[in-house]
Amino acid sequence: ACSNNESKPEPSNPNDEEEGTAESPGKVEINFWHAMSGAGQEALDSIVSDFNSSQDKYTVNAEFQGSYEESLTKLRSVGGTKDAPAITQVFEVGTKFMIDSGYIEPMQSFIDKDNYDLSQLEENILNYYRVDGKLYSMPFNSSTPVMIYNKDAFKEAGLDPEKPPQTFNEVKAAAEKLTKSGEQYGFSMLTYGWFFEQLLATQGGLYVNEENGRAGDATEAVFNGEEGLRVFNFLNDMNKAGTFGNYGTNWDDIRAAFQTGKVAMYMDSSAGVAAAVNNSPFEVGVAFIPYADDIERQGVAIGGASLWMSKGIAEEEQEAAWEFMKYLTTPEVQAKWHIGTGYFAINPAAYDEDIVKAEWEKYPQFKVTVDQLQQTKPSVATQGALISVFPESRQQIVTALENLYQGADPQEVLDQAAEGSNRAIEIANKTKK
Amino acid sequence: MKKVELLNVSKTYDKKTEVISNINVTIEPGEFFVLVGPSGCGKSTMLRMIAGLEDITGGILRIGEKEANHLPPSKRDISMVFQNYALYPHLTVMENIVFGLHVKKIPKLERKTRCNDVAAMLGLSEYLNRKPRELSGGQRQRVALARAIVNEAPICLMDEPLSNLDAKLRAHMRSEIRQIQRRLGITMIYVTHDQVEAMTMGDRIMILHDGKIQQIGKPIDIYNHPANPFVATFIGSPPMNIAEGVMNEMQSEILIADICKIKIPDEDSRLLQTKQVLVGIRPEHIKAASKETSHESRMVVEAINVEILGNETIFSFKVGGHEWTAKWNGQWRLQVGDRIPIQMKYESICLFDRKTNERIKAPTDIENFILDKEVFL
Amino acid sequence: MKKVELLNVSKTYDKKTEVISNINVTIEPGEFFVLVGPSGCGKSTMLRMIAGLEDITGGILRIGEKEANHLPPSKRDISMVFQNYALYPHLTVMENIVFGLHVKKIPKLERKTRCNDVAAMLGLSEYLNRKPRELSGGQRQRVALARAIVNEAPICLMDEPLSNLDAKLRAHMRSEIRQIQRRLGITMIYVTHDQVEAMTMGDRIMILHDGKIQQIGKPIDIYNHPANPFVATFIGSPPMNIAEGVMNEMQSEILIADICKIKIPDEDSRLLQTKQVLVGIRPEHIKAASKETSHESRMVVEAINVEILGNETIFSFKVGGHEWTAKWNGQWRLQVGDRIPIQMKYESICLFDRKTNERIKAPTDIENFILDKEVFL
Amino acid sequence: MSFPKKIVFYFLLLFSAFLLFFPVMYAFMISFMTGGEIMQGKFFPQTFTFDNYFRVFERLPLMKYLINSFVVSAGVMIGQLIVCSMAAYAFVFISFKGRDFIFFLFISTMMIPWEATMIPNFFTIQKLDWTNTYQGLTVPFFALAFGTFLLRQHFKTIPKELFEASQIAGLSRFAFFWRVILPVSKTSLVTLGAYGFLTTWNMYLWPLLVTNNDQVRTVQIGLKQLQSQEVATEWGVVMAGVIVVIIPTLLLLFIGQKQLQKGLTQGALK
Amino acid sequence: MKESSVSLLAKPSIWKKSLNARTALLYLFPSILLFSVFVFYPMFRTIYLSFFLTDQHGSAALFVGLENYTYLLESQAFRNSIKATILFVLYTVPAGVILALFLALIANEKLRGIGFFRTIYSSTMGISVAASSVVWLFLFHPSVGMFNRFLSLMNLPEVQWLLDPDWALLSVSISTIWLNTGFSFLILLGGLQNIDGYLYESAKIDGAGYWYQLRRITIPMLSPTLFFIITISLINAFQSFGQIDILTKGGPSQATNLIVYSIYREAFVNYQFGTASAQAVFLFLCILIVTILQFKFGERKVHYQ
Ligand SMILES: Nc1ncnc2c1ncn2[C@@H]1O[C@H](COP(=O)(O)OP(=O)(O)OP(=O)(O)O)[C@@H](O)[C@H]1O
Ligand SMILES: Nc1ncnc2c1ncn2[C@@H]1O[C@H](COP(=O)(O)OP(=O)(O)OP(=O)(O)O)[C@@H](O)[C@H]1O
Ligand SMILES: [Mg+2]
Ligand SMILES: [Mg+2]
Repeated sequence: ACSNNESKPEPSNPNDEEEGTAESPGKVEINFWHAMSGAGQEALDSIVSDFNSSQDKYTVNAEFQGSYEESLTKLRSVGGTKDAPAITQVFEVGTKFMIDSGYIEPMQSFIDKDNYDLSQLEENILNYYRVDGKLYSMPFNSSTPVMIYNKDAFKEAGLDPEKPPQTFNEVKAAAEKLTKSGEQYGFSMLTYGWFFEQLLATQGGLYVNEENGRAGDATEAVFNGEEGLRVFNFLNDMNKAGTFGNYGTNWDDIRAAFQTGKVAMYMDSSAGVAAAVNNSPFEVGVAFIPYADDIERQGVAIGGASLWMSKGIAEEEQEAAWEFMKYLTTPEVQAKWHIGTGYFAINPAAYDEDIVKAEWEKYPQFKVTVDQLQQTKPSVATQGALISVFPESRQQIVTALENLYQGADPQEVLDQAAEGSNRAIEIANKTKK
Repeated sequence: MKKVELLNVSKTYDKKTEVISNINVTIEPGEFFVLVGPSGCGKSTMLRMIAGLEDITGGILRIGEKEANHLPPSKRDISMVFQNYALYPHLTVMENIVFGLHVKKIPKLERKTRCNDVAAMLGLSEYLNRKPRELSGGQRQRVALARAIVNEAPICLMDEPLSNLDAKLRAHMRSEIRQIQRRLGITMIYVTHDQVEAMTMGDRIMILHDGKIQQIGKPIDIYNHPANPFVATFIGSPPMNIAEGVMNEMQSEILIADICKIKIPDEDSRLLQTKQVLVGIRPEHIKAASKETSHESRMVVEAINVEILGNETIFSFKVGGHEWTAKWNGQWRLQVGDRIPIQMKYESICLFDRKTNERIKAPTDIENFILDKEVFL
Repeated sequence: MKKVELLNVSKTYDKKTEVISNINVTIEPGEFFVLVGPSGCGKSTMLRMIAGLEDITGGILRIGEKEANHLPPSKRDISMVFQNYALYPHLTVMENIVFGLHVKKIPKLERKTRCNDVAAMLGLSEYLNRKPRELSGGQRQRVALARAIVNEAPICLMDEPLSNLDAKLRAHMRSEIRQIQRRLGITMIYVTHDQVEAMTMGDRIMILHDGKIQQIGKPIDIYNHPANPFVATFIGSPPMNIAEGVMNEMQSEILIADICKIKIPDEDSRLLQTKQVLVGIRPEHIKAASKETSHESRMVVEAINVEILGNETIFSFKVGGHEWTAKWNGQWRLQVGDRIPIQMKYESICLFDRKTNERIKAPTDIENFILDKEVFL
Repeated sequence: MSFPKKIVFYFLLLFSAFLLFFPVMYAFMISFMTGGEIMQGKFFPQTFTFDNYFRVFERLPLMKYLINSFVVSAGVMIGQLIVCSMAAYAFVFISFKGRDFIFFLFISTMMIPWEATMIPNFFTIQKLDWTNTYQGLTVPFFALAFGTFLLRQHFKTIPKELFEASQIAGLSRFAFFWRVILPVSKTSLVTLGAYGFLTTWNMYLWPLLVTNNDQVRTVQIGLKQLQSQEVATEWGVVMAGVIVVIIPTLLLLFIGQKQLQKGLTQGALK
Repeated sequence: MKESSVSLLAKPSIWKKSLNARTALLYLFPSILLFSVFVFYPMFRTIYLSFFLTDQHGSAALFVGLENYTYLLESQAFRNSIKATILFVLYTVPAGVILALFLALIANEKLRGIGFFRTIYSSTMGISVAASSVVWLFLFHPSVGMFNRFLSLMNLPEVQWLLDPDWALLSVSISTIWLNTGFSFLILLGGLQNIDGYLYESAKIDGAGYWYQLRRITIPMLSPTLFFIITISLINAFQSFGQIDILTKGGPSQATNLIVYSIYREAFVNYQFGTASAQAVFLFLCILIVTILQFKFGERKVHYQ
């Protein structure tokens, strides 16, 4: 299907040129494909327009391409050609695919060329996108999971709102207390593979073999080992005890449940903290995600997406893209981004910006999310897994969770998920050129 | 067999104009009553009021001895044949025929026998399992008839049931319907706009025009004594010829369209009181002038169209502004443009008052034959 | 004005059965030629072959002097009126009329005058801006006619143009079409299944049955000398009565359906060679028996249906297995069940060979009147 | 109809209308609410503010999307009308060998799931270099089996004498098609047009695939852009978007109701 | 002379025949071209791909013969998809048609203001899948959704509309039925109005009541329209996608993972064109078979005038 990628070397599509005519002729124009909708798009658009007006050499066109999956589908068809956008935003699970795709120019080459100081960026975020010591893409919208809880409910249940539960057992116990039959569940978690990965990582558990896929192409899923089982047991116990509320796969549903007092504790993305605080008619607390009792907390892997630079486009376009990415990492921009969306600032210096300080004043909860990230112990587990068929594997986890909630055996569903992932991995490896 | 009575019945759809006004008529039990009139005169409306498919907006309808204004259709003891048959296209002939019986919860066995009887009577036995669309027009018509008959309702209403058939089948069905009605002795109210049907089928006919009754009576009486020019031209084919006439009191004669004079006999001189008249004469009463014809009553006309029909010849000519036709028996070798001497007898003409449209005089020399008198037995 | 010639023309749709076979006929310039026959006999097919709407699968068609088998319809110098008028529903009357002229790129001014002329001629001037759906059936028919006339094509084809009209309008249109054809002098080929139309309109008529020519000739000749029983019963209304007859050589008489004998005069004794015959007699030739009628040729029948039409009376009775009708002038007060004495004269009957269906004898006492002889001028 | 029967019918009518229109009414109400009100699950907003509408138009070039949607929908509509009517014309008025087979082939395309053909089609569009163009958004939908079927059914009801009459008048095939068939089939064309317009207006995945920027994007993508994945969605704004998006189609439907109904039934019956 | 006529006959007839075909082709050309490029070519490509495993770029990489199909037939997930699809069809088609029929019946009465109701009933035709699904998403919302609020108002237990695998398919079906009502309603209403009023008058004289007329006249007379709408609904139901994508994304527990959605996910998310294509071919065959069966058995009961 990619034979068409070598299509005619015509200049990129006519509309870009049209747009370009509005600008002064010397400007380099690049396209930036993203998947940010809603508030994210708003913040992104304003950053891009700031960049465009901050200098007069480059113009960036931020273009929405649908969900992450949809935009990746499109990228696959133009990747490596002149038609490819200079910058593409790809979700974290697409990392392996992008590295292998041959469409992209690793970030590292520009960093080396430009002597860019990477140390100013958050190490734990960079780790995810760094493979064999090479940074492949520029982190952009990064988030980690956190546990958000209802302080009022805690008080009501006789729990200390300032001391949220930390381990699986503590959460279970708290959930027990917080549950009011028919009105309020103690705990909930979005049925989403990412949270499972995180609960795995914080125990130091691996997702796939070959060092979580970072030492070579993974050949087998290992998430169905003891760490994984602990997570599933944890969820299963609460579900059986009736203290777990299932609100499905939709971010908005689980948030609404929390905000309307149907759930007292739930796992959310750090990017959702602000909205949770804003929209809830009660006091909201934020805590680290729980970990298994007998094990040391390892911390979290990041989620979200990063920006990739295309190969095979004009050099000055790559140049422009690099400039834009550098601009993105400046503390001011990151501060703005952090406030606008709730995603992390990849440049920790941003947290010292005034606007951030003011925001943190308003939402002290933000600090917890940053702390959690910064306290993370770097390891292959917390770096996150690299597999090319991640989306499919996540889907397997979702199904496993859903079946679990319907009363299936934890080990069984976990094994099924592993099996499904294995097949996908196998096919991917078989067909890899 | 029931009587149907309309007392001062009228109908308006839009509460402004009356489509039917002040109809008073009694249809006797067992009578074949034909409602005839031009298109749009209100025939269907009247029939549908009797059936209960339209509200009666004024007057009283009696069926049997009961007032029926507000009875639902199914309680009126009627059956109806619609102009387009209204057969259920998805049911077989048999199912169509017994549809009403089914509704009335008549036992299956009886349904079956009654259906078979009626089908046999109408020659439909072979087609009982066909769908209407597999039948010819005439057969469909008979199914519609069968459906009406099988109900054994004492009153049967038919709305132009033959208008979709070709001439030959029509002639055949005319006599068939008549025979069935006689055999069953039902009261029949039959709507048509075809005067031939009206003439040949009705015991009595009622001529409707613009929602008003023009005349009610036996077909022959209406033919012979039309109440007004409308009836005169509506009944009879080719229609009666009409022209304006003026009475000349001095010479006691009628001047027809300034070209022809007809002497009025003394005994009829009272007719001379009306000056402005309409003169009518039926085409078959316009005869060829013979040597014996007196000069005055003779007239020479120019044929503008000739139709030789094998057993009769029809030609037309102008009288005043009107096109008149004459019908002669036999084959006449006439050509368009031929000048033809004709004669009109005073006895054959019909006179109407031009103002009131009332008849002043009917033709008197009707060729009215009684078998016993004419024919040797 | 052009001649149309068919040489051995035949047509098959499915390459197996011939719908039309071996038609040979020459239609003269300016002639009004009527094609008549029962439904499905191939009339439309033949007309459509002449128009070029169907392929001719055998034989040659000449229009004027040219062979026209493969000319496209628009090159044949014809105009055509379709059974259902085929008016363009989205165009006004005027646009419909000039549609063909428009295609032929005739200048606008001329289009307009020609349209107005034709519209005036057909009484359509008031309706020029209406759409066809706003017209009555008769008016639509005239628009179709106008559309054909305005082209001034020398040949005009019409396929049952009147079959959708009611009786009155039909009679009127019959004479109108005839008059227009005469005035314009065009060659007209006219298809109908109505024998009255055929009789009254055609200069010559051709009777078609099962795709074969039954007879071609002047209407009156065909009426008087039908070539076979089919023609005899098809032309004339009510149709000729037919029954099986047997010749009795000994007594030189014909025995009709075992109930009636008719003496054959000596001069016609040669007819006795055929034994099995069909006897036909037209309803109007069945007369009431009078005192003078000889006993043998008298017959008493029982009326099974009576229709009094005002100026004539039609009654039917059984002869052998056949239902016969008789038509008498005037109003006869007959009742169903009356026993009526009738007579049939040898001169009125028509004989056909039962095997070959050929005519052996035509009626001789046709009521054939010539104006000059009968009428005093 | 008797009075009690009337009451029953009106009750049924009102009740059904309420149920059926409830979702739309609900969306309408939400579009005037603030985030808090929505989360409390109210039905009537406290005050009718147009904030959400302002925000929708502020956030997205919604006018541009609407215009694009209009151009694309109208384009598909016109394209379908031309292509389908020509095909239907050939199926009805020209007899040729293999006609039924080709017709069957056309009909069979109704059964092919669009999702199954989307990716190869996307590549085709790319090869043609039609991404980000109106033709890429419209041309693939010009041929429509349903439309051909609908028009064919209607053309079949046109008396063939019209065709013959025009042949005698000397009209060419195309002139007959253009000057007689199309004007005569107005209701069916309106129906098909409305159908094509509405379905195109409602497309999402395809316009997303073949466009990369706002230049020719349609309004349904805008709707998607209002919802976010990880970050909280502002429902009031989304519903305002929904209302803005459905209003033009609803208007079109209300105006063309009668015609549509007439045309659709003609197609439905053999 | 005969010879000449024969030769004259033979030559042009061939010429004329080919002329017809050529003209027809001219008119059909746009359709044929577009169908070939945008339907048949991709369809064949789909069939072709269904015999391969595809690489991460979606091109055929490894010929596996029928393996994709055998895998599918053995796969629990796909069997589940088939089940879900069949259930979905069973939920939506009969209920949707009956609802539309009911609406058409009550909207066919001659009452004042009926035009208003007709407009309302047909309105869902003008609402896009994307827009309406968003609204339904909100209606089904487990905590703030109208449905659950209504249930708790009535003191009934709340329902996890889209989260409970037992309910999810039903919920999606409800919104689908709503979505399709407008179109079905319009067509059925048209069908009803085409029934000759005389039939009802005749039945009235026979004394048939409302229900009897409905059963013995209306439904049989409406059968061609019903047949049409059932066929279209079936095809549509098999191809429903947008509402699934927005409402449930195939979950929970694959309960709403209809074949079309499964195709989409295989192709767009997992980039397994091979299996996606195999599923597409399978779906095509399903629709084809159902349609043929429908024509074969359904049409017998249909009465055409
Ligand atoms: N439902 C109706 N609403 C309003 N006017 C009507 C209605 N039905 C009939 N009319 C009008 O009432 C008059 C009489 O109509 P009716 O159908 O009784 O005529 P008719 O004598 O049966 O004619 P035809 O021979 O053409 O059937 C006509 O002028 C007609 O326009
Ligand atoms: N297109 C056709 N294909 C096959 N057979 C046909 C076709 N058209 C007509 N026929 C057959 O040819 C025969 C003659 O048909 P035609 O239409 O010429 O009859 P007709 O004399 O015009 O009858 P009518 O008076 O009913 O119009 C009929 O048996 C008919 O079934
Ligand atoms: Mg009437
Ligand atoms: Mg014919």
